Amino acid sequence: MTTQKVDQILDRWKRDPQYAIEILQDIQEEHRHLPADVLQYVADALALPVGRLYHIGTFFKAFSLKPRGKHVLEVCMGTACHVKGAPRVLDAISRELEVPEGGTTKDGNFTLEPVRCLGCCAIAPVVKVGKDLHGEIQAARVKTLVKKLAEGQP
Amino acid sequence: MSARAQRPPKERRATSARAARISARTLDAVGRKHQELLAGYKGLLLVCTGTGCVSAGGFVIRDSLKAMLKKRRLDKKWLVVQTGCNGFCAMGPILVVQPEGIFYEKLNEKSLEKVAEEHLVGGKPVKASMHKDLATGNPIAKMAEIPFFAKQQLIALRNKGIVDPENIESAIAMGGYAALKKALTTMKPADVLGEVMRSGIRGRGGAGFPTGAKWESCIKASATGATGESNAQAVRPSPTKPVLVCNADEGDPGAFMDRSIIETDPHAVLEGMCLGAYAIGASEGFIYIRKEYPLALERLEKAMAQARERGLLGKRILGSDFAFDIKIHRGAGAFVCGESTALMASMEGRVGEPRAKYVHNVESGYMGRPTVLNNVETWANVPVIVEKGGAWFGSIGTGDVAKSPWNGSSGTKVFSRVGNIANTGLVEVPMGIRLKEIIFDIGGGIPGGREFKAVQTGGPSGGCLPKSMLDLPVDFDTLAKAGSMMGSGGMIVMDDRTCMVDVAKYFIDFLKDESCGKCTPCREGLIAVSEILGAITRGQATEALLGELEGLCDTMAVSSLCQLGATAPNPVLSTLKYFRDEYLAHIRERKCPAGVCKSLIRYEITPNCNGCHVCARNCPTNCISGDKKKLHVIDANACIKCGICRDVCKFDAVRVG
Amino acid sequence: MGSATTTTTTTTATIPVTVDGQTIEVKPGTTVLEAARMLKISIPTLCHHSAVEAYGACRVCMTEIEVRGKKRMVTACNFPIREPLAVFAESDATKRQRRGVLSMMLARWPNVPAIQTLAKRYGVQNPGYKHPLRNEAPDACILCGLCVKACSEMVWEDVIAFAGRGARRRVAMPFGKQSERCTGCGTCAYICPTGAIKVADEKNNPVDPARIRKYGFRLTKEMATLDDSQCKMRRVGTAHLVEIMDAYDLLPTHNYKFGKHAEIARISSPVWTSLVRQNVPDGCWVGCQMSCAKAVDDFVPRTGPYKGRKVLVDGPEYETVASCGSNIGVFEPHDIIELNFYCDTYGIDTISFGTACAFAMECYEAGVLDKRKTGGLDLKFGNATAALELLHHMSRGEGFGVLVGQGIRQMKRIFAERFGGDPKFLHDIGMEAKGLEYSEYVSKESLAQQAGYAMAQKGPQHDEAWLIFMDMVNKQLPTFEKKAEALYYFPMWRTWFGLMGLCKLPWNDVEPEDNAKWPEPNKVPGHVEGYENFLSGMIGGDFKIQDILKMSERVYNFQRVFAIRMGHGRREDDRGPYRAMGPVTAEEYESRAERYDGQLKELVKVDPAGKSTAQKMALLRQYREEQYEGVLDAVYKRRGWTRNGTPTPETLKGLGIDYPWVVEVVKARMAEEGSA
Amino acid sequence: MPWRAGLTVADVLRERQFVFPLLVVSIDGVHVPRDAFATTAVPERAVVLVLHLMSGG
Repeated sequence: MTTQKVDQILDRWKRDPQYAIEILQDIQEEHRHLPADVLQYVADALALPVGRLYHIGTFFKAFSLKPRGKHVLEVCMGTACHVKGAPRVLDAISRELEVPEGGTTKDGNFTLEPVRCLGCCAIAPVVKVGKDLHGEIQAARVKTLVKKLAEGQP
Repeated sequence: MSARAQRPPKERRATSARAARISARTLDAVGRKHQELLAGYKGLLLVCTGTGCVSAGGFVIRDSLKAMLKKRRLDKKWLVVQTGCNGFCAMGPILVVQPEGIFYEKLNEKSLEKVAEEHLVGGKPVKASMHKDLATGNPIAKMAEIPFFAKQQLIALRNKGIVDPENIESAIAMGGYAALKKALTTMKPADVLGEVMRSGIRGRGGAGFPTGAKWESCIKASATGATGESNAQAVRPSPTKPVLVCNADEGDPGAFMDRSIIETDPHAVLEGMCLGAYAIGASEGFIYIRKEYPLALERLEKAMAQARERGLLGKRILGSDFAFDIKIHRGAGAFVCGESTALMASMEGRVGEPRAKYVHNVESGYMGRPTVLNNVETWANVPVIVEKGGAWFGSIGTGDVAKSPWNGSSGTKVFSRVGNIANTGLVEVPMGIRLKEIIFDIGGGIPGGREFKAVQTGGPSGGCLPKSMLDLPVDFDTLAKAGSMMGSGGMIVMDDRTCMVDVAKYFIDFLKDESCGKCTPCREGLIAVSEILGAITRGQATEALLGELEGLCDTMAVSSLCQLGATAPNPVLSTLKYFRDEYLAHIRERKCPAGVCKSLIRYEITPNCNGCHVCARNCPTNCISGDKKKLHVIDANACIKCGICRDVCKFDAVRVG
Repeated sequence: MGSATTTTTTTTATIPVTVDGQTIEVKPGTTVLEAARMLKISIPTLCHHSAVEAYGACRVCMTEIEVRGKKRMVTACNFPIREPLAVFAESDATKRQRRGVLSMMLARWPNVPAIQTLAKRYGVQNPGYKHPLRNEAPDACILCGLCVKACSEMVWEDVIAFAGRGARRRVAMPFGKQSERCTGCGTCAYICPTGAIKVADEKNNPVDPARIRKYGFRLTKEMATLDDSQCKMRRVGTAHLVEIMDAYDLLPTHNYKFGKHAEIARISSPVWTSLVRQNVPDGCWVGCQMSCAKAVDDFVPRTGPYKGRKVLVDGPEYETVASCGSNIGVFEPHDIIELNFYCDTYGIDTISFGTACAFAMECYEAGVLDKRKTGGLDLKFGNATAALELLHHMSRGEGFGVLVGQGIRQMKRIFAERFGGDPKFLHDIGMEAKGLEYSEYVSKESLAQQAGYAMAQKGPQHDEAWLIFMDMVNKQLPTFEKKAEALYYFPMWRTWFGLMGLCKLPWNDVEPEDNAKWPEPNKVPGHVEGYENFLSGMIGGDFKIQDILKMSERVYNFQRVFAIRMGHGRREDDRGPYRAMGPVTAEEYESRAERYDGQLKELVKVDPAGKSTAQKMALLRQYREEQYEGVLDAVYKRRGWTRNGTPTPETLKGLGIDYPWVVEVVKARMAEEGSA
Repeated sequence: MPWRAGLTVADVLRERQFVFPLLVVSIDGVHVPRDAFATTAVPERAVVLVLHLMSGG
């Protein structure tokens, strides 16, 4: 990740240490993870100890220190989804993609991420990929969903 | 909204580059102008574009409806208005035709075409797309008559389904910022505080702390700050200048009230905060919003930009010398950041780790400054309280709050009811309404003819209430007495296919992952309780462990540093209290009555099976065998209990025992 | 009830607290734990340490309190007492919660002694469930956070940090890699209650690391907890001394004529505290807790090659504030920092420059110099611009700068030869000995310090002896023998720091809490013990102060023999100018006439009445110079040297350095001086 | 030094301008801890020893 890109992000937040978390979110979005050297660079730029950013990077769910897949397959584990069978959907997808919870497929395309309530409980259980939401997913229909995603049409 | 048949005036785009700033004098005129604009149409087509409906196709319906109108050259007669969440999420995508108030549900391209043709052109409402009464099945034309809406009383959600959240004039037309004008022109800060205190409103975030009392102690703390200078003249925010925070972190799973309020009527929140700032003497405010709410964030930013442009936020609000501006902080995925001090820590660029609240936020909060933190719904109520007066608000709900806010729960509460409930969605009902009315009268009861078993209120910090509690009037104190909590308003309805031990374990595991890990009781307590509940669900526990479980819960409840740990035991204690028999079934008979806990259940095919072989085809481990048209058999050892066979079987031939 | 002292500056009303029935008055903000400990009531803690801010994480200190009639449970370590309350440190509710917390910890860390002892005290049995993260190690990390806070609040380095959350919470170096900012200072290892952090010593493999770190950490804790109420080294460094020296009339002002100045407030320590960076670990090495090397950020010089540009200035130390400030009459902080900056940049010692410039300024004001001779520089006391110009000239080797650049010893010769200055006057006011300019203390009223300065082998630097307080204020060295003993012990002790490459500040710039109870607190025996253990821990053996003094004495005598071989090391080399011993000019005498007249009466036994200032000064001078000779004799005798300051062969033999080529030098000198 | 009622150790130090932080004080041979300077009264005709420890850059 070029430092020029990081500088752009830092300037957007006026290099204010109070927006450290927002800065890291933009970097995560840009680069799908938080590389160690970038964290060090940001720490120096904000005159913060790198240990604090490392703690932020390993604390919040938005961040990951290892690269995530091109598409993050978010399975909502909210209560409504849970009650309507989200755990079975998560297991089914994990079986389809042959990837453990939080893991990334070998081809780097998909990361399976159980996430907090996405707030559209009406169509529980919900799976979200990028901006697209797929509602009322049944464990049985996971195979077709994964095939559709793999072919790239939402 | 009066619909006068008139030739529609040419739709004037807002003045070119920058729309005019609004002053106290011109506010009403702007509202009237927009109303005249709307009145110029034969009617309005209100399309719900809340996240729920959007995920069901709301935007597609909006755009194709506009196309249909243009094709039929009706776009001058009917105005399509995109609104925030209408509340009846289960029925999305939703269209409400005004002024007649006709409610259409579950629209798709085909049914929309029919509505456009028969109703908009032909003038005859389409019965097929109307809402069907659950009991009789007859269509109900008018939205107001649908039970889901009938018993509601809207204050925080007053503009839901009416206002276009991305157009400030639409909000002003519905009375937006009128309360702010009233306050700035006719009331002193103390008057605004007085109204809020008289209203007896208690925090909608969950703990239910009286908002007026919180504001008052913050004003006192700022005045006696180190510099002692009264904060009115402070030009540069001095260290004791108070700060306002809106908590839109809404981490409770199954709760989306705050999201809907922001997506539906962002200006209600902004106006509420301006009023709070005026009362408390703050010039800086923050909104801390979850990263999982992109649409709400987008609409909030648009609303704030428009408010600043029109002089309703930032400097010289409504032309007065009152200045107040708001910045947004984005949450990064941490339930603990719903706790005030953890929220403020992450606003300061640090990890969301709570601190001891022996010195309250109103004295020293964000960056050590006196800080008032309130929930989205609380802020959204403030304009109505100022507009209609605290006494009016106090008259709604339970108890007599005139003497003290602790005597009852005034006003209304927004609940998001999800799970095994027919009418999933958002409702706003007066405090004191019975649980039964929310779930059955408004909620439409349990789908699929199944049996009500329990309802969970207050999110992970709340408890599960059984059937016997259905007559409970719902307010802060009654729920607390019953072992649950009002919480933010999430209500998860569960039917008989839900295992209460599994639900308790679900909440404990949720909190185990979300605990910040700083203090022993919460970090180690949650790990230990999760371990014990796990053993119970695997049928490997002894009754003695139940005693151990209660001891752990007590330590967590009393010794945890923050409310996350302190309230974590509620789901366990309430399920133990009301569903102890289910725990004992798991322990003594190694059985899961609801058929959920995998290691205690077996999947069997019953005689209903007609051999259609669908289950065998979908079984991921191919452990179902049987010839065409013959009774199929599941190999119990190979079966991983994924439940797919039961899902796909159309003849209910798979039994879980 | 204690009487509330209502003076505005001191404490406000105190608050009554009752702990288990005993009542005590405390300052607002005192924690429940502190109040309990004042009453000798023990409350268990695991994540609390006096050197760091209370964290309230382990919850072992849960205690029941009652405020305004309502009982509640709080953590004692960080609950601030702000209104009267009662504490029940041993109530059932308290014990129940502590048992609950300890049982949870015991489940995860069954063999950690710190937890076992507390668990036993509260009768906690092993829990019935198996903790998934059970760690049997006795030195497991119990996530108390003390190491993280120590690295942040004591060392100001913030290297080690928490990572993860919930069950994945752990203490780690960022990215799990050894950070280059960590120098293994061991503070985290030492504050850890379970010994989970090991310090790897592969670099210089000391014989007994634990022995060293025991004392190292004691100093770390003293600095963190006591420095703010003692010398404030962490806040302002050595510059804390400025107003103190002025108060004791010891601050060299206008070339040591006076010891104080009316405008002292403009350059006293609060000014420097506000100018230098705070909370930055600017010690000479990363990990030093004293962190006294302060620096001024973004300083903009107004003269010279860096004019108008932002620079970083290392300093100012006390010596610089005195030499480039009061001694040359400059009381403008900005100019003192600028002189500090350019001395550093040109590689000129700020003391030598300041004292030399002061000499030139006195010569200028006395008429020995004028604008023509100084190449246009109006070198009056207080003219900072002229001083800066002089410094720039010196660095470029131009004009008058070339003269001052050679130091006071050469200036005395040149000003006499070329500018007709009175050699005797110049010698009296030229603050140099052995060619080195005096460092910044006025030694007029301390005979021991006059000798400490003039006899120092490298020239008048106070790092061999700083005896002014003992001699002048405490009156602990009344006799020559006492002075001689001090001038034996302290120079030997302080030379040893140089030999070991150790900093002297940890010896006496912070004082252990119990120092006053030791005999001879001046020697800070608690810290001497620290150095003894440091040496023994590093190279083995069990060294004591006597061995250490012997080491220095051997080197000290070698230095003397070397000086002799170079043609120096004579008695006359160990004398300083009269300005270091008494008032040279009438102006000086009259500024402290009362003191000097008193000395004439009591010490010289002469009645000053009716005598002119010149007569009085002559009498005083004669007395002081005789006294000085007395000290020289006593010190030489104590050191086993001849009257002329030559180490005798017997002394060399006693020290085990009587190598032939050494004795040969000494014998030659003794023959020359014909002394016994 | 002239004695007066209510004279405390702190007063003595202030009047003698003993502002050095590292002081060891004893009254008639009895050690007075530093945090008690302001609250310890000096009896009449007492011998107050103020020992200055060495320190310095």
